[in-house]
Parts: sequence; C-alpha cells; structure tokens
Amino acid sequence: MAKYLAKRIFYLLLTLFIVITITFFLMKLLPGTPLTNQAKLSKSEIAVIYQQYGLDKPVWQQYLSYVWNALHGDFGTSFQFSDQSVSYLIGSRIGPSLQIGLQAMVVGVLAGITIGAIGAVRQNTWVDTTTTVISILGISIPSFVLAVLLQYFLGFKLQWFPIANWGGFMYTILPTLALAASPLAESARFMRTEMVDVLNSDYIELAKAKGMSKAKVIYHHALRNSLIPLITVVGPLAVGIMTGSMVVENIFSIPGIGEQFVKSVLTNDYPTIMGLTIVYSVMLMVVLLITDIIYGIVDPRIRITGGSN
Amino acid sequence: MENQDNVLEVRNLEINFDTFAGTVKAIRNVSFDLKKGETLAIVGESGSGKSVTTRAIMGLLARNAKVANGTIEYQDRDLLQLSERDMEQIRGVDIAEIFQDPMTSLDPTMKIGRQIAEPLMIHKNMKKDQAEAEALKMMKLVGITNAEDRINDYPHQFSGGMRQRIVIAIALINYPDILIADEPTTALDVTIQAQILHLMKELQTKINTSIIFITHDLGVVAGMADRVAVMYAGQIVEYGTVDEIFYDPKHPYTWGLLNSMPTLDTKENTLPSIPGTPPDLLEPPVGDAFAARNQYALKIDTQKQPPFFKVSDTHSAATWLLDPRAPKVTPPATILERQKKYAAMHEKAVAEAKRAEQEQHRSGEEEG
Amino acid sequence: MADNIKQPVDDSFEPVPLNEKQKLDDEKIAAPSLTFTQDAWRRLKRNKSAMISMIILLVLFVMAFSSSFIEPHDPNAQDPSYANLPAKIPGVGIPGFNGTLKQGDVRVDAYAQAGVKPGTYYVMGTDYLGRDLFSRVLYGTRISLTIALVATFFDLTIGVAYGMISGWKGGRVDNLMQRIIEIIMSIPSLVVIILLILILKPGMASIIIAIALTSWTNMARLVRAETLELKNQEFVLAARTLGESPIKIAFKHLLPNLSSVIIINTMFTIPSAIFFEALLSYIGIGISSPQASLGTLLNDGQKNFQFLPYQMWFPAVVLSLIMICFNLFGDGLRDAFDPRSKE
Amino acid sequence: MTDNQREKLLEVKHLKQYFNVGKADEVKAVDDISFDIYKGETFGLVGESGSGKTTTGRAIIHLYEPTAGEIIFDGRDESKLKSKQDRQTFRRQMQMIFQDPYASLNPRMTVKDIVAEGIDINHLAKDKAERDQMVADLLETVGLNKDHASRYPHEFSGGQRQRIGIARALAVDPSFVICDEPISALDVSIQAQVVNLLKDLQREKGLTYLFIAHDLSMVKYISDRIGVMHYGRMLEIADADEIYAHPLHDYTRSLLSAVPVPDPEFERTRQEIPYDGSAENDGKERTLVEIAPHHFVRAAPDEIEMYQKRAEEAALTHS
Amino acid sequence: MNLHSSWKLGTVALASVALLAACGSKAADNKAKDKTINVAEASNLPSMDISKATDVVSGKTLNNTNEGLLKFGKNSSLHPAVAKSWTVSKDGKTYTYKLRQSKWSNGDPVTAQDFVYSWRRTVSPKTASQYAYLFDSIENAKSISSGKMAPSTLGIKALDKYTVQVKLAHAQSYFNELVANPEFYPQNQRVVEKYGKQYGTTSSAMVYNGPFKLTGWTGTNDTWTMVKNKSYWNAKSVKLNKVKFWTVKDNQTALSQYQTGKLDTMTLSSTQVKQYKNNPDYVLRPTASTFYIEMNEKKDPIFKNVKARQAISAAIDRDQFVNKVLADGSTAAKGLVPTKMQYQDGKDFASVAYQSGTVSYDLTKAKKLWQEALKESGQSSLSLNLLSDDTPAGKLTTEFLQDQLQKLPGLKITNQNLPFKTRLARSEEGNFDLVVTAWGADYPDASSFLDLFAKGNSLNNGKWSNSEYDDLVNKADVTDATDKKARFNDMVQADQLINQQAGVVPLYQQANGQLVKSNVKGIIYFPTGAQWDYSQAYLTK
Repeated sequence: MAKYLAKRIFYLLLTLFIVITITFFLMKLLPGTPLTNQAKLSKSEIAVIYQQYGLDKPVWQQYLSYVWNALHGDFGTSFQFSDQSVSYLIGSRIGPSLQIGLQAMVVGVLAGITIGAIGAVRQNTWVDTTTTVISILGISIPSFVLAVLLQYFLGFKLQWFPIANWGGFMYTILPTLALAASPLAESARFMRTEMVDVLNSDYIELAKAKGMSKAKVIYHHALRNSLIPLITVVGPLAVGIMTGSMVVENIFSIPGIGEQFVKSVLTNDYPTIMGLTIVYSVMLMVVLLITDIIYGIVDPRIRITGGSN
Repeated sequence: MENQDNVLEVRNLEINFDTFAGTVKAIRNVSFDLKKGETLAIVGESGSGKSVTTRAIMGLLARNAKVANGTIEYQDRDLLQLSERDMEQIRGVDIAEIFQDPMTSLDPTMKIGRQIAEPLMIHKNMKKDQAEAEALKMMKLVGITNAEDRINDYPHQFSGGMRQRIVIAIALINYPDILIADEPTTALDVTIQAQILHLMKELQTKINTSIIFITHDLGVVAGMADRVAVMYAGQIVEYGTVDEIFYDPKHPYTWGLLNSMPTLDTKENTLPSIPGTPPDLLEPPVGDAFAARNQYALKIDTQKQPPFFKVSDTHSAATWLLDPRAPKVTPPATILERQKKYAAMHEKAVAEAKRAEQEQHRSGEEEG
Repeated sequence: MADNIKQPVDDSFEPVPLNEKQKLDDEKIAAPSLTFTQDAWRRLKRNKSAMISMIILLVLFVMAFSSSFIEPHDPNAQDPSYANLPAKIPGVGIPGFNGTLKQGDVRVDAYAQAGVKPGTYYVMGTDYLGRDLFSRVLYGTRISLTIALVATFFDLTIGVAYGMISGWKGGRVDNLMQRIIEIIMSIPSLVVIILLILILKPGMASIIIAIALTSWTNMARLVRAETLELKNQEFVLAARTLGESPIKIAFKHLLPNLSSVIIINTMFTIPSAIFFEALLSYIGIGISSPQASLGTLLNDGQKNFQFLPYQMWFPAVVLSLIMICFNLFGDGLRDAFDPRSKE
Repeated sequence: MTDNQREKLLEVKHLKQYFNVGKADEVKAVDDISFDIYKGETFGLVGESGSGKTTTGRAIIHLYEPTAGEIIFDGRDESKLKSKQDRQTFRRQMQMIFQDPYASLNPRMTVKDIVAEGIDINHLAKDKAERDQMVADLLETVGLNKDHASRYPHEFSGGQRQRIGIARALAVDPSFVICDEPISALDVSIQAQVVNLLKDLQREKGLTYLFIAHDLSMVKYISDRIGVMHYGRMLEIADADEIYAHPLHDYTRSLLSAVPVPDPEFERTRQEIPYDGSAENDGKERTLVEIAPHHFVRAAPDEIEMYQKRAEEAALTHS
Repeated sequence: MNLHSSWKLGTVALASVALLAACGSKAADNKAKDKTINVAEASNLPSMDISKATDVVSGKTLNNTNEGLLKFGKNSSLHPAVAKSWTVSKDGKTYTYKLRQSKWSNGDPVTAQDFVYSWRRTVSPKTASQYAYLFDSIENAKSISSGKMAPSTLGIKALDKYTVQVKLAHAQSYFNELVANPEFYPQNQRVVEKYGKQYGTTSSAMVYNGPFKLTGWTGTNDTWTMVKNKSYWNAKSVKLNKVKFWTVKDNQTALSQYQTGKLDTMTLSSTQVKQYKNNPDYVLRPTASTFYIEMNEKKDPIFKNVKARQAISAAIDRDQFVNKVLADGSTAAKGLVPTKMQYQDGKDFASVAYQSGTVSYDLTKAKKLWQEALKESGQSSLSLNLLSDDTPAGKLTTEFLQDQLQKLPGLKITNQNLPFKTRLARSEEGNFDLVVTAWGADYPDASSFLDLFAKGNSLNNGKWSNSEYDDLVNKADVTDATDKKARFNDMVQADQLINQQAGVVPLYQQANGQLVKSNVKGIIYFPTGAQWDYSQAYLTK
C-alpha cells in the first residue's frame, strides 16, 4: 500500500510539475500586463511594477522561481487585486466552492444511484423510461439555463430560497441543485448500465437460486457490485462539477473560485488564472487518487498491495 | 404424483422464446421423472434445451421465455403455477443448483463464508455467526483445505476447482431434495473435473439428494448417472438406465454421439461422425428432428414425429426404427461391440445371480 | 407413454435414398443474410425513442444546414426599431405566440407598439437588434453543429489513432501514451479550453481546436481498451499469422470492429462539444458576433429571462432537444451494437 | 523407423516464453522446453489450462518474440528471418487454426474475404475470378458450399465456423499447421466432423500438425506422438500409444486416470491417481531423458533409475 | 467501508434536503430600523490603498470612507472637506489649504503631514502608482515619478500642522477639482508603515477619516460593509448606520434581488432599462464619459483623409443606437466632450461646442464621402477590423457598428471583442483598424478629453494630429491657464475642430440607469471620479 501510494504521489507531483510548466508557458504566450494604463506611467514606474511581479527577469528565471514558489503554494500576486497574493485569494474563496461542490456531488450521486438502480430493476418498464428521461434531461439542459430557471421559479417567484449570495445553508440549496443535475444524470446512467449488467450476471442467478427474494438479491448482491465501479466515475463527475461551478457561482453570486476563474479570464488576471488552473488540477488529481484508493479498498479483487504479487 | 419414488415429475413441458425472428420452440413436449436419490443425466448438444429445462424447474427462466404447456410437479405442487414468493421458499432449500462457470457464479465482492451461509440465513433464519459456523462445516465437507483461514477470503483468491467446491457448498448447505448441476465441470480441467465429480458422488450418498446432471460429455455421464435422458432439438429422444443407454442404445442419435467419441482405444482411421448441424428451432422440421442427419432415416421420419417405443421398463426411444414395420438396421460396429459387452456383462450378472441363488439354495438345503 | 398414433402408410418405412438425404442436410442457412450493420439497424429500428431522436436530428440538421434557403429573414439583418419583439405566429392566439408581451402588469401588443407593418410575423420573435430570432436559432444551430462536428472529426482522428497505436503497441509505448493522457485528463478540460482560447483568441476556429484538443482523450481511452481486447482476439492473431501488415490489420480488422465504440462515443462527444461551446459563450469567450451559436443565443436570452423569456426559451429548447436526441440516439446505438442485447 | 529416416520439420530448442519480464507479475508461461516435430506427423501437445501449450504454439508461429531459445523450422531459425520475402514465405508455410470459432473470424467480414485474406496478402490470385474460384474450392474442401461465401460468420454454427477457419489456414497452402484446441469449443457430434476433416486434409496434402488439446482421448486419436506439458514445462514425450499404454511420469498417469470414459462399467471401477505438483519445484535440476526408446521423461539424474524401472514394469505388464 | 450504511445515510440526506426546501426562507429583515442600505456592485473591491487603487469600486469606497482636502457635491460643485478654506496665488501656481482639526478612525489627528506623506508616496516610483500622472502639474512631480528626483522634492509642504501648501509647475485652473479625487487623499504614515505590504488589503489594515469605516472586507470577498465612522468630523450629518455592498455579477440576479427587497439600489442592464424607464424607482445617472471610435491612421493611411473619417462618422445612426439598441439611458454624443460635466456661466460646455452636422447621421453623405476617399486612396474595397471590449455593451456596439459601417461601399468589417486589458494593449500597440474606446473624465474639465489628442499624448491611439488643434489645447493649458473665459473658448474651439475633422468619431455619452428604492434618499452622484457619496443618504419611513 505504502509503495503504491508513494508511486501514485510521485506521478501526481510529476503531473503537477508538467501542469505548472504548461500553464506557465501558455500564459507567457499571452499579451497583457498587470498595468491598466501603461501609457500614463513613467519608465521607472513600469520597471517597479514589473519587478513587483517578477516580470523583469528572463523567462527561464521567472519559470524556475514560479515552479519553486508554486510548489510552496505561492502563485504570485494577482493582477486584478493589486496587493493580494493569489494563494490568499484562492484560499479565501475555495470554501464556498468546495461546499457546494461536495453537496452537489453527494446529492447528485445519491439521487443518481437511486434513480439508476430503480431504472435497472424495473428495466424496460415505464419506471425505467421515466428514470431515463430524468437522467437525460439532467445532462441535456445546460447548467446555466437550469440555474436561471431554478433561481427564477424557486427563488424569485416562490421565494423558497434566497436568490443569490452567500450566507448559510439556505443559500447553498439552489446552486447545489443546479450543480447536482449533471452528476445525478451521469451517475444514474452509469448506475443503470452497471446494474443491468450485474443483474444479468451468473452470481445474481446463483443468488436467486439460493431462494433470495428479489429485494434481497438487489440489496445484498446487485447494489454493492454496481456501486463499486461507480467510484471510478467520481473523478469525471468532479470535473463536471468544477466546470459547472464557474457558471453557477456566477449566477448565484457565490464568492467561490469558479466565479473567480471566469472573472480572472475576463480581466486577464494571469497569475490568478495560473494559480486556479493548478488548484483545479490538484483537486482533480487528488479526487482521482482518492477514488482509486477507495476503489482498491472497496473492491476485494484489486486490493492494493505492496505490489509483490 | 404417479409414482411415490419420484421427487419430481416433468410432464409435457413446452417452452418458447420470443425473439425478433420469431418464436423459438426451445422445449418441445419434454417429460421425465426424477427418482429419489438417483442421478438423472440429461445429455445433449448446446441448444438442445437441457439448460432451459432446468431453468424452468428453478423458476428462473429468461424474460422472453414463455411456458406454453406442461407441469413440473414437486411435492404435489406444480412449480410452474407457484408465485414468485413460493418459489423463493423452494429454491435453495428443496431445489438447489450448481452453475457451469465457477469463475463468474460467485459474488466477487462478498466473502465466501457469507455466501455459503446466506441460504441458511434466508431460509433457516439463522444469525450470521451461526450460519457461518455451519458454512465452515460445509466447506470442510466439500474439501476446502484450511477452511478456517479461508472463510473470510474472496472468490478471486480461489482456483476454479475450489470455487466450484464453494458453489457446491452453497447448493448443498440446506441439504436439498434436488440438486441441479448444469454442466458443473465443463469449465474445469480433467483432473479437477475428476475431483469434483468424485466429490459430488460422495456427497450425494451423504446428503441423499437427487441430482439432475446436465452435460454434453458422455464420459462424465457414464461415471455419474443412474439414468440418462438424451435430448435433441428440444426433445428427449431416448431415456433409460445408464447401462441401457451406453450398452444398448436404440436411437440413431445416441449411436452417433457414442460413436463420435474416440476412446483411448479407438484405432479407426476415420471417426464416425454425425454429419450436418442441428436444426433451427425457429422452424423445427416436420417429423423426426434428427432425420436430416440420420443415416438410417426412413421416409416416415420426414413426415411424422416418432412416438416413444418402449424397449424395457426403464428404456424408451423415440425413433421409427423401433416400429415393428421398420426394416431391421444394423447399428454401427462400435454399438454392436457395446451390445456384446453388455450381453457379456448381463450373462455374467445372470450367472452370478444364479450362482448366488444356487449358493443360497445350497445353504438352505444344508440348513434344511 | 402414449402410442395412439395413426398408423402411417406402410411404404414410408423405407430408408430415405442417399440422394434425397443430401437434400435434407446441405447446411443451408434459412435466416436472411444480415450484415452486422443491418442487424444493428434492425435492433435500432425497434427502439422507438432512438428512432424519433434520429428523425428529429435529421430534421434539425436539414433545417440548420439548408437554412440559408429557408430562413424567413437574414439572420444578421438588423432592424433596431423592431428589437425585442415577442413571437408571433399567424393564426395563433396563445399568449407567448401572438406578439403580445407583459410590460409591467399589462399585456401589450409589442408589434403595434413598435409600429410593425401588419402581416409581418416573427415566429420566434426578434432579438435586441431586431434580428429574426427564428433565423438566428437556425443559424446558431448550424454553427453549434458545425463546431461540434468539426471538433468531433478531430476527436475521431486524433483519439482513434492515438488509442489504436497505444493499444496495439502495448508495453512501454502504451504506458507512456497513457501517462500523457492521464496528465491531460488531470486538468479539467474546460480550464484547458479556456486557456487555449485565451491564447488562440476567441472565435470559431479556436473553439473547435480547443474542444478537439481536449475531448479526444476519452475516445483514445475507449479505443485503446477495445484495441487491447481486439488485438488478442483470434481473428487478429489469424491475420498476423497470415502475415498481414499492422496498418492493414488496423484498417481491415480493428477499425470495423471498433466502429460501434467509435460511433457511440461520437454520439456523446457531439453534444458535449455543443455544451462546451455554450458554456464558453456564457463565460463570454465563445463565438463572436454577428456569428451566433446556440450558446451565445442562450447567453443573450438568459440576461433578459424575466422580461423576454422567449429569447432564452427558444434556443434552450432547441439546444436541449439536440442534447436529448443525441443522447437517446447514442443510447439506442449502444444497445443496437451491443451483441449482448440480442434477443 | 529411426530418427535418420524421419525428417525434422520443426525443432524447438530450449524455448522460454516469459511475460512481464522483470516485473512483479512475471509469468513463465513456457519454461525451457525442447521437442521436434517430424514431417507428416501429428504431434499432440496436452496439458491443463495454464500449462503453456497455447503459448508454445503461438511462440512457434511467431506471434510472440521468444524470451530465449531457438525455433528452427525447415532448417532455418525463425528469429533470424530478416528479409520480408523470407518472412512471407515462412508465414505461408506455417498456419494456425484457432480455438474459439466465434472469436477467430472477424464478424465484420464476409466468409469470402476471411478465406481470401491469405490469398490477398500473398497475391496468390491474379484476378477476382481466380480469387473467387480459389475461395469456392477451399470452401468445398472443408465441406461448405460456395453460396456460403457471401455470408457473415455469425450466421454459421460453431462447427461450420471452425471449418471456415481451416479453409483460411489452407488458403496459403501451408505445410505445417498448428491446431490450437480446434475442437474444444465444439459439441461432441461436431468434434468428430472437424477431426475427420483435419485427418483427411493431412492425408491429401501431406500436412504436419501440432495438435494442441486438453481432451486426451481426441489427442490420442489424432496424434502420432504426444508431449505432456505442465506448468510451462514438458514432462513427457512419447509415441501416442506408448504414452497411453505406459505413462511414466506421475503427472501423465494422473492425467490419464482422470479422463472420463463413456463406459459405465469402466467408470464404476475407475481409480484416479492424484498428483502433487509441488514435487516438480523441489529445486532439482531436471531435463528430458530418454527412458525407453523414443520415450522421454523429465527427470532429475537420481530419478532416472526409478523411471527406467517403471518402464520395464510397464513393458512386462502390458505388451 | 460499509456501503449499506452510507446508502441509508444518503437517503436521509436527500430527505432532509427536500424537507428544507419545503420550509423555505422568508426572513425579511427590517432594514429601515438598522438604517442600512444594500447596494449591488458589479465587481469586487480590489484595493483600498489610496496610492494604488485604480478601479471604480475602490474609488467609490475610498470616497465614502476617506476624505481629502475638498469634496464634490451635487453637479460636481466643490465643497470644503478636511480643508476649511484655501487660497490661490495670483499666478495660479501656489495653493494653500487650511485644515480643520479632524481625526482618523484610530484616533490620530489628520494633519498636513498626512497629505504630504500621501502625495509623496503616490508620486514615488517605488510605489508605482498607476495614477501618479494626475500629480504631473505639481512641481517636480514628473521628475520624481521618472526617478530623476527624490520624492521629498515634490511641491507640497506642511507649513504647520494644519496648513498645506502646494506649488504647481504651471498654472492649472482645475487643480481643486483634481484635489477632490481619492488619489489626493491623506494617508496616515504610521498605519501605512505598520501594515507594510498588507496596507489597504483588508478592511482592518487601513484607517479612515471619512464618513464611514469599512468592515467585513477580507480583500477578496464579495460583500463588504461601510459603517458610520464616529470619529468623522461631521459624523452628526451622517444618517445611515450601514451601507452594505454585494457583488452580483449577473444582472438578472441583481434585479431579482432588488425586486425581492434584498437590494436597495442597483444598476440596470439595457433591456432592464427598457422595462423600468417609467418606474418611479428609476434614476438616470449620466457619466462624464464618451465612447468614440479611433481610426488607425498609421496602419490604414486612408484615414489620413478627412473624408474617410467623416464618412465613418456620418454612417452611424447614433440616435437609433442609443435609443433602440443600447437603450440603457445613454445619449448620443454631441461631440468629444460629454454634457453635464463642465459649465461656464451656467452654460454646458458640450451645448456651447455643439455644431449640427458634425456628429450626425447622414448615410447618403457618408457613402459619397467614402466613395471619394476610396477613390483618392486608389482602393475599391477595404476590409477592416473593429476592436472593442468583450463586455455586453462592447459586443452590442460592435454588432451594431458592423451593420452600419458595412453600408459604406466596399467596406467589410470584422468584429473583435477582447478583454479590457488585451484590448487596451492592442490599441496602444496600434494593432487595430478601428477601435471603440471610452474615456471617463478624471476631473470635471474638458481638458481631460481634449488633451488626449494633443501632440505627444500616448493615449492618442489613432495618431490623428492637427497643429491647429495642438495650438488651441496648448493655449488652454498654458497661455490662458488662469483666464477662465479665454480658456473655455479655446477648448470649445478645439472640441469643434476635432469633431469637424472627425479626428475621432464620438458615439455616445454613457449613462447608468439605476433603480433606487423610493425610501432611499440623498445619495449624491457626480459624473466624474468616485461618482457616489452616501454620506448624506437617509431612509424615509
């Protein structure tokens, strides 16, 4: 296990290094500086500002110090928030994103599992059709449309939930629902396919031959065996949520990193874009690592061992 | 039940499958009995309907299967009429099944102890600990070494042979009246097959269960079965005791089957074989389904389905060749050889019996 | 057992002559000959929702790509004095389709207000520059579909080639190629797309390139997995023992057998490309005006949802329809291609 | 019959085929085996699953790059075939028939194209008509009719497919055919058809077979000589009758004792001989030793005597 | 891991979400009692460092939490703030301000030294203030910011604790208007040095001498609150307890928030303006900013031809654009200099300078002019790109302009909408054909606009140049610097000249349509600089 972990973490760091490198040089290709009105500044002032941002050195030096600093969690200073470090900016904004992200994941996956399982058990009936329609709608309606509709009908018309901003659990519900649609749909589809497969497997036949009731067969054998592979889609789902959060946070005015990313893109705040890209990648890599580890723990067939056999 | 010795009576079973191309008549008027404590082997090629028959008994037919006719009587109840709930009460307690592929028939994510114990927990309301203690006993009984250490292992940690032992343990843990073994050794190597077959015979006497043994391997049948039913194209074409089928087969299909298997002694340059392929059950042929591949086919075979002709009390075959009007045909040489051997055996047995009788007689005389 | 059969005619107890026997069994195959594709098509035809989806998609495709001929108005023709007119369909009186609009609390005839000549109809209304929304939606659909199709084409070529090479070569090459994919996949693709678009400057070409560059990984992985399986299939081994060259094996044996995986995956890449484009438009780095995609139309509509809901509803419905249809059709294809689903 | 009279077509010398070399999951699928196959004979290779028999076959036809050892076919070392021409010739001389009649035919190709694949690669037909004729002939050879040519594999039964596979192998007119469990996936009644076909072809075309199987009765029926494999090693090689009549190695004995026989009387009295495979891994150096004429057994030097004794006993009890 | 139990847990979690949904939230807070108003802001507050802040939100917040020598009132009128009174020397070069005794929020007195320190800090190149150029008219400022002189040589002195004297390099008639801007506010040296790099990055790393104190600002968050500053010298005039700001990026969301009473004031988008034009809550806020097109004479020589420039100008129907397309309350430009910014004798500069026919729509004339221009340049057709911001208004503008300009014969326009900074960089590099630019006045004086196109100004991206114009601008800045009337005339002439010549093509003067709840009164708005003052705002009822 330790050996496996070490190997994975090594790859994670290597990937991270490559991600940092790629983003750094991509950003270097872009025009734009931290200055808003370069024309009105004297040369020495420009020099000072460049120095502040470390832009005065040759690119390779900038690169080395960026990598070094990035590995220490320092992504430089934001262009937009002139005296704020990017790490502080991200740190102060990641909380809300993680909260709604996790809530959306939990709500989405649990509801997806339920819907998918019901669909599989009642395969080729109207129940199955209904669950399929739900899951297809979930991936067919863009999250920003869904967010607008939720906001308008549940927030504005019915006033059940706050329309926007951040301030307690109630504020998280609409964005959570808007974000949960896609993991719900994806996991429902996955679950259904997986469960249909499992239900057709020999060991389910054997379980039936044991005289187990259908409910018990599903609960004891089918569900567990279909849930395990579901762990592998958590990574992609997390990506979906990250993607969706950019839009949903914007609409619901949530002070999160998704909204910040969009804002940084629109204001060419390169240090923040780079920092957030790295943070997103790290989050995704960690999610992938964790799911792999959990998969290894939960599925007895691929128990992660030291690698001796 | 017609016969008190019978634990199971299948009568006029007809099962169809709805497919895109039409209705496949998978089982066409199949009847047989299973006697207490015996092993009935159902032999046939793939697609002959042997597995479908057992699925019907278990009440586990596929969705698109329709029972068109027939009864399966067990303990004075027609299994085909039972509700799903009632069937659950029978499966795994009274009738258990062993599946073909031990690699896929165990739940990969459940410890084997639990899997073996499950039938007890379901049907006997045992607590998990108690059930697993029973499971441990059963594991020892089916010959799993180090059972104590292995009870908490997962299926993938076992070899194929061991897995099949586990499957057997699951099937037998409730000491069922009937055990259905659906090609239980097909996926195994010869040596492992021998072990499993040996184990099954051993357990049968211990547990006193009746076995329906499905296979396509006549060698296995010879060793396992008390009685044999030969299936072809969804029908039983011949049934009888194992000796009758192997030494005095009457149906040309049975001849063909026996012929086409080389034994370790076979020397002929060409193996007698059954030409052609089995018929498409979408449109079963008129008359005898085997006619097309039968080198002894009569004209009537292409027009009329042959009835069962009784050979002995225990032996019947559905072939027009047994009709008194049919021309006498000579079975293939190897079959004649088998008949000879049978005759010899018979003679020997008769002689033996006579001697025993005489001896008894003599001793009686002496006493008297 | 029952023996009460009608006695057959006596002479039928004669052996069948040899020549007739041949006729009895010449291994003729009765079923009509179906190729793999025909078989899949047959199964697809039985899937109602997939067929309906296919028809809707076809209609949408035809409408979108022939729209230059059937558009009632030029999608880019502005008439600011006719801006933001609601939908009006001749002969339809339902609010929402009769040219009336709620302003404050009163429903007013927006067409009369704007001084539109009677007899002028905008079936989906007009946008903020007075452009015909129906034409814009058709036009946007065309652009969205074009983006998706072109991106998918790259996805197909890159992904399929990459996956096949990786799977076929195996070993170290495969390992390295998989690591590369892992790295690409560990950056959320939207982030990559945004970065790329920032560099390449927003526009249709950039969006296509960005989507193509990120979406192929999934295809590559699927194709690789399938190739790994296929390359050990005996028919591939047979081709190798015959001395077939790897390239020919790829085209003769691998590709045809990969086709179902590829087609199915494409059915899911197209909507996701459309989706990505819509997201980019929402963020503000999508297609630039006066070009329009469903995404930009939605984004524009979303801003005025409260007052001019139709400006969001129409593109939203079309977009969702495309997504739903592709998904349903993709599902249908998967089932149709899946040999296990043979009934 | 002496060795000089018989011409060696294939020599396998110390073949090793390892997978995942140097990794934790290294598999020694074939571990130093040697045997010869003579022109015109059928060499049977038996063993249980995982014994390495299929791997051996595939290594011989060069589907794998051997880890070590030499495979000499028709006097030439396979691995040293450098020119494209040589390799192509080699491919034509050696062909393979596969185990799974379902997986061995490309489902997306017509029977005609499948059978003609070898013809196309080697440009054996000069035009389409000739190609069609060749395919028709081949189909007829394996007992199918030419109407089948335009159909797809899934329309055929297992036995028919296996015959298509044979036709494909025959298309390039090989001299040596590796039959990799060609009948184990077939129904009993069909097995005989295929075996008969193979035998007929051998007679007609003077083919040499390497027949890989786990079905001992069928192997014995078709083979002239037989090799028994276990755990990637060759344990015993002898003439077919000899090996069945006088098995010397414990494993062979165990294997034979386990074969079910369609004879109830025999089955009732059958005694299985158990085999403990761990004895093979006791660290002793073992090689194939000719214990009796043409009868080789894998033995350690101190076991030779024991085997010789067995051979003598066997000779006494039987012949 | 026990999957069964987590399964159950999930079901419970789902149920609870549904339950909460049913409860809903309708907690209406009584804001009137708290004397709080809620204001929507479209973007974050990036900085509170007086020397470094560059954006509108920072300026607005600084204007309400801090105070300089003078402050703007209604209609940009100047009022005394920290300075009680001031005198200007005859030559217009020396300004002396008498300060009142006032306090920082930490209790320190606000002294003349605080101004000296603050201005030096801003001008010092080490600070790298992006607004240092505003100080250019002060003695030595230019040399200091280019590093040639020490900051201590800046022309500002503390004559005593409460007297500030400023020496200008040359007379500047609008210097007091400059001084009222946040860039000229005092800074407390002790506090600046105490927080070092952290200064002005959170609400606590800052002191305040204005009507409000900032709280709850972490530097990066989306809400912040101004609370009444008890140490403010005029605290008793401040009626509100709190002004709470919310960043709401999405207009639709903001409007819903406003409608449900979560916000008291917000800025509307154009469609929203259309809907709310007649609402009693609607307030129009014109800004002192003009959107105009610059034509790149360097890259496209055709624009050296006045006919070509005039053709562009005449091809644009500005009225239709502002009324039908933009429709956000903006007005068609009357010229380069916006209206309602500078007045002379009660007359609006823009109205005085307005000449009909210079910036008006006449497509026939435009086509004719364009044809001639093409002919003279020997071209038959032209393909140009039109650069603008990627904001909604920017996109709308280019979309509209493209359609309009393409009506000129042989002209094909490609739109290019880029993020602000990229767009800026491009315009400065001269990498464009046509660019839509906006300029907002730093101070309420026409020179803020006119200077842009005088010789040598780096913001003249189109490189239009006219010696007569240069002379007029120079006259206004130097020769007539102290003569208000003459100066006004010079500038009017300059404005008329650039409009006639179509040196740039003015499009519209931007205005913000706002909603303000009817019970919120007294928000002071002025069109330049920090624009908003909440210190006099109050709630009725």
